[in-house]
Amino acid sequence: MKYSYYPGCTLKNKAKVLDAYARASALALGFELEEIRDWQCCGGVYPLGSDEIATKLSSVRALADARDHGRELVTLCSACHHVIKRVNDDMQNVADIRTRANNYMQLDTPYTGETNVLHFFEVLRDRVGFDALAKKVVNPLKGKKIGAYYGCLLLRPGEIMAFDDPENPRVMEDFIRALGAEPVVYPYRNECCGGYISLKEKEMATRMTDTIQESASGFGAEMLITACPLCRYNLNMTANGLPVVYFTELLAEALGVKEGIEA
Amino acid sequence: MSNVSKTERQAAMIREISGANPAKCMKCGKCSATCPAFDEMDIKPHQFVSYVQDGNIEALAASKSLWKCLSCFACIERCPRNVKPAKLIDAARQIVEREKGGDYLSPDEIPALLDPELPQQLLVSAFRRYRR
Amino acid sequence: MQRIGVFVCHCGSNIAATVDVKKVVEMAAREPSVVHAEDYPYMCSEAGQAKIAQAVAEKGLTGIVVCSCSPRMHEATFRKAAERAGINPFMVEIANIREHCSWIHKNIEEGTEKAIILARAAIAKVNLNAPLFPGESRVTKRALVIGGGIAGIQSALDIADAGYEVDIVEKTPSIGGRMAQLDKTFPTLDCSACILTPKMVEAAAHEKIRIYTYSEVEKISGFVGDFTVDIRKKARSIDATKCTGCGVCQEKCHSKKSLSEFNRGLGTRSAIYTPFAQAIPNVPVIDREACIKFKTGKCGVCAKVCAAGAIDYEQKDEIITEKYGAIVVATGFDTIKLDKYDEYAYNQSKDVITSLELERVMNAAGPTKGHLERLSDGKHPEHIVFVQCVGSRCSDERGKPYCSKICCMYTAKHAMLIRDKYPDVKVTVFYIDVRTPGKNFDEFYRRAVEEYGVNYIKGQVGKVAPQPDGSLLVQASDLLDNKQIKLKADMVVLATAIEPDPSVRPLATMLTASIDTNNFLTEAHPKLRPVESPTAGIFLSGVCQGPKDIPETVAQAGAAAVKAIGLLAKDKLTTNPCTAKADELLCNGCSTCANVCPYGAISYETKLINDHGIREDRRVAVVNNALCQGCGACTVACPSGAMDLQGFSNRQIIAEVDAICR
Amino acid sequence: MPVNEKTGEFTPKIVAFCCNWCSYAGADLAGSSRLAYPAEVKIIRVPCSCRVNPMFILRAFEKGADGVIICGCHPGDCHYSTGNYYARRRMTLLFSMLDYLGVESGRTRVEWVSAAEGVKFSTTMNEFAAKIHELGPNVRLEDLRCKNN
Repeated sequence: MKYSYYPGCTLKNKAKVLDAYARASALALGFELEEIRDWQCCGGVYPLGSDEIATKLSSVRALADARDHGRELVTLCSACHHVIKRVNDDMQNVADIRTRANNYMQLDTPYTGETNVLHFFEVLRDRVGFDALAKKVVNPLKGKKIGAYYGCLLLRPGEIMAFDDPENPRVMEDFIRALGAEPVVYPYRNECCGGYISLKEKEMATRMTDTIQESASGFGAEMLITACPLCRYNLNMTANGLPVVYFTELLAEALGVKEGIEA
Repeated sequence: MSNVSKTERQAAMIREISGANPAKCMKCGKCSATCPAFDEMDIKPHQFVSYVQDGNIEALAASKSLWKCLSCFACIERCPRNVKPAKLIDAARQIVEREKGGDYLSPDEIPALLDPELPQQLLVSAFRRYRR
Repeated sequence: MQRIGVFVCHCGSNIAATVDVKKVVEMAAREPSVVHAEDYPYMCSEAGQAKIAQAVAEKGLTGIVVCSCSPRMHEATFRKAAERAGINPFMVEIANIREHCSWIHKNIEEGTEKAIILARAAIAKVNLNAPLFPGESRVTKRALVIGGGIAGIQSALDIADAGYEVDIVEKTPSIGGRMAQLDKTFPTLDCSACILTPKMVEAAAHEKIRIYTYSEVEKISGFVGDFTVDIRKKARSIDATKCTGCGVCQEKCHSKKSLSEFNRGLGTRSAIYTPFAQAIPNVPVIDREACIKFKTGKCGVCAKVCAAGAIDYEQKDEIITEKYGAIVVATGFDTIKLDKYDEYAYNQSKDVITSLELERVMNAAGPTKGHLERLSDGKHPEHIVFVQCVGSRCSDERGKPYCSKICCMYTAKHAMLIRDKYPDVKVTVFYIDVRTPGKNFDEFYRRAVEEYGVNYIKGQVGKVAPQPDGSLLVQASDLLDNKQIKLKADMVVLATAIEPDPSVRPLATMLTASIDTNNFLTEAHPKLRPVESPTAGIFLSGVCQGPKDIPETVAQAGAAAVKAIGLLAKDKLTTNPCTAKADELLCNGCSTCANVCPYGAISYETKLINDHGIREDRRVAVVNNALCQGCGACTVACPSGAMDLQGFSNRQIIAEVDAICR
Repeated sequence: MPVNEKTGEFTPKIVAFCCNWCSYAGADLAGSSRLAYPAEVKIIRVPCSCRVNPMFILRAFEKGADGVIICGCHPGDCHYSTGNYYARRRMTLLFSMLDYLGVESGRTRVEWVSAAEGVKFSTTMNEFAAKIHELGPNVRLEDLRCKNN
């Protein structure tokens, strides 16, 4: 099984491991991530203004490329996923954006939202299946108490992202369970880490990650996992906080394909 | 068009850019109960609506809240009336940024803000949010 | 050739403000067959009706057009007026120039032009009207009440007291409904069971009332005065004639882990159970999904311990078919599911409960025997937070757009009861508005604040975060203080929106009763006929029509009963004469019409037909006027154009189309 | 083409067939709630949407109507149990035939409006009228012999 794959800027730089572990794990699970050609940065944040078109075009280009290959489009970084999924929704449902974007793009076949956008977690849950994943685990992460950090971008707005219950999600907990570890549910797992505010207002962002970290360790978590390099960066700002790792690192470890990948 | 005041034009623009309808608000305050940046804001999320309705755009545009909203969408998710306070404040931010000199982040500031762990994504996002 | 009179109503200024009535009169007078046209401020008044009689007498009118409000308002009025004046009532047509014209258009030219066209259409139709004569149908003097809560019980008692037979059908094993689950009632703090159980007993003992519990309505056919209803009496697995209600079977039952529906899933019950101690009838049922005997074939302990030998594992569902003249719907409500509101952590913490669950917690017969305690660990709470409007007043997909009406009052009740019994417990209520219209209601709420020290905060809760120590952190807004606050609480009680019981949806389909987008049954008129369905013979009692508290429910139940009694008191009903009729000369007996008729009103006869001199036996369709309801499905299906609908004939409708497109 | 004499604008003729039990009552509710829709819409009351003979619609177009809409009870809520299902099937066939004849599909519509949906009635009529304005006058089926002038 082959999926089109959109890595995004950070996965080519600071978060290379997030990408490398994912690819290795995918092969171990019997599917392949094929990077789309000439992808461009998604912009990091979804342009909220209903009159912004140009800032959505890089997503449309990626979506159209996947469509042309007849594949589903897989993402890893929460921010890329959020932007691309929402632009896709616009292309499906907002006639004005669809028309104007296609006018800019001049594609051979206009893009109208045909591509299905999947986050890597959704591939694991809905395509591979957590039961099947559990069977492929060679190094069960027994005894590890892991808190899942979802953040905002994967979950909200719930209607469009349709990723999980935005107030009480479970996909990452199920994932942790499939790897043989013990998920720790804590209430701030879907609260904001501060996002881009951490560039100029470190203190404010730190106050927010402190709350998250404290909540997770209060419930007995020993580490946190995340899908987003920015969440990880922010969560690491908390002094003496729990270690934060990418979920793909745990996945690769459990599947026994971690060796040889540069951390 | 000359008899339409600037504030009226801006209020209309906010409605258009945001796609939100402030008239739907029932003033329940759930947005302000939800907002993780509430304490940092001078104009609170539940007040955005009345500022737009009263055409008090200048005050909204001058507020700190513009730069404190995290776009975490929690208020949008939980709003029982589909008012979307985050979109209102974001539209106000865009009105400011689309005017000359409205940028909140200058490339000159960047070197001092960098650290070795900082993900590229953060710079990209901040540029998108803070500048035209 | 008809002689038509046109009467244009001003309806005060309701019509006259946006329609130039004089102009309408002037233009109508020019239409063919119109021999009289006039306007009058209130056509529906005595004087207005007298104008019709006068014109009939003076001008010899044969048809009448009234340009006025909707025919749904005053068609009957004007038909009666025509009848009194000596014209067949079906020679009257209404041009709706109020609801469909003056009220929705602002421009007087536009309104006038449209009113003239609507008048022309009505005139064109009357030109083709023919006198029609209603038939008669009989009335079965028995009423059916669907739902055995306080609404159904009250309606049944009132109908029975008037001397008519009533059957109550209740889907659960006992009558009593939601009210039986409540602990106390506002604004008097009466014990709910203490005032309900006497009514339950009275209904059960009434010689005119039969109660079918653990039963559901399965099929309804017929029409007003003559409904035929199939009731499925589900197998109780108990012979009710033998059972003494001693309760030993429930004590000895080996399967005790089923969640108690009566306790809202907060406690357990045995597989053989009566839902609560005062249940009526006091006869248990076996939950076959939970029963070990039914699941494995082993066990059978209830049969062994039953001294009366009442246990019957072989019992089957039974279908009872009965005829009724009137049906009262009293299907009640449930609280909405809170799955989409987990910012309140309802699915994450046992200490976040709905108000109805709190009723069970506070009740002496409930899961905690009436002790107020955290359900997670049994700890005595120090602080309880109430959240109002959970799922009510929402315009998103998660909740309901309406106000559930009862929450403000029961929350004040809960707060007061808790502060009264446990003065050490702090109570905080988050509200958007406190809505207390009703006798002694606001006084009641003020007592909660002033005498019981309940802390009301204007604001909403954004998130409830369970804490490692078992407490709950409530993050909320205090709008009057313009602050975001975080409170530590032990329990959070959600004033959950109510919605019509889901059983009402398929029931409405069976009754062909209309239902609104929120699944509340629609009333025939929102103000003037609030307890009747637009479908004749169907009456609405309680929350199935809209959110209500107990006194309102009882009042409406009584009103619905009176309407039903009014119907049952008649020996005959006049039937709608606008029925289908086949032209024997055109009919070729193909059976297409009979296949689409939902009432089985069409049959075929072989008749001697004289077709322009050719006399031959032909198979032709014959409509039974008592069964035909006048929908017109057959008229369109008929390939030869033989079938037509009286009062809405092809020629009449085409005349209207022509008049509008002229 | 029907034209407003004063403004010279196209004022379409729109015929709405409304069933007595749901949609006609919905139109009444729109009226009593003062929910405006264009005066171009004229309502004909029928007992049920299944009373609407395709012939009536053809006749309307022939006589110069620019749009025809049929409103009935929501599926499952028909006062006569199944009438709206008949209407739906008949209209599907008729509309595809009209489409074949070159009558744009936007000129015909079936909509379910309950007695409680005054708002829906009004928005439906506004939308439908806007669509007819967009399509312009109907000339395809108009019987010129029927013209008065």
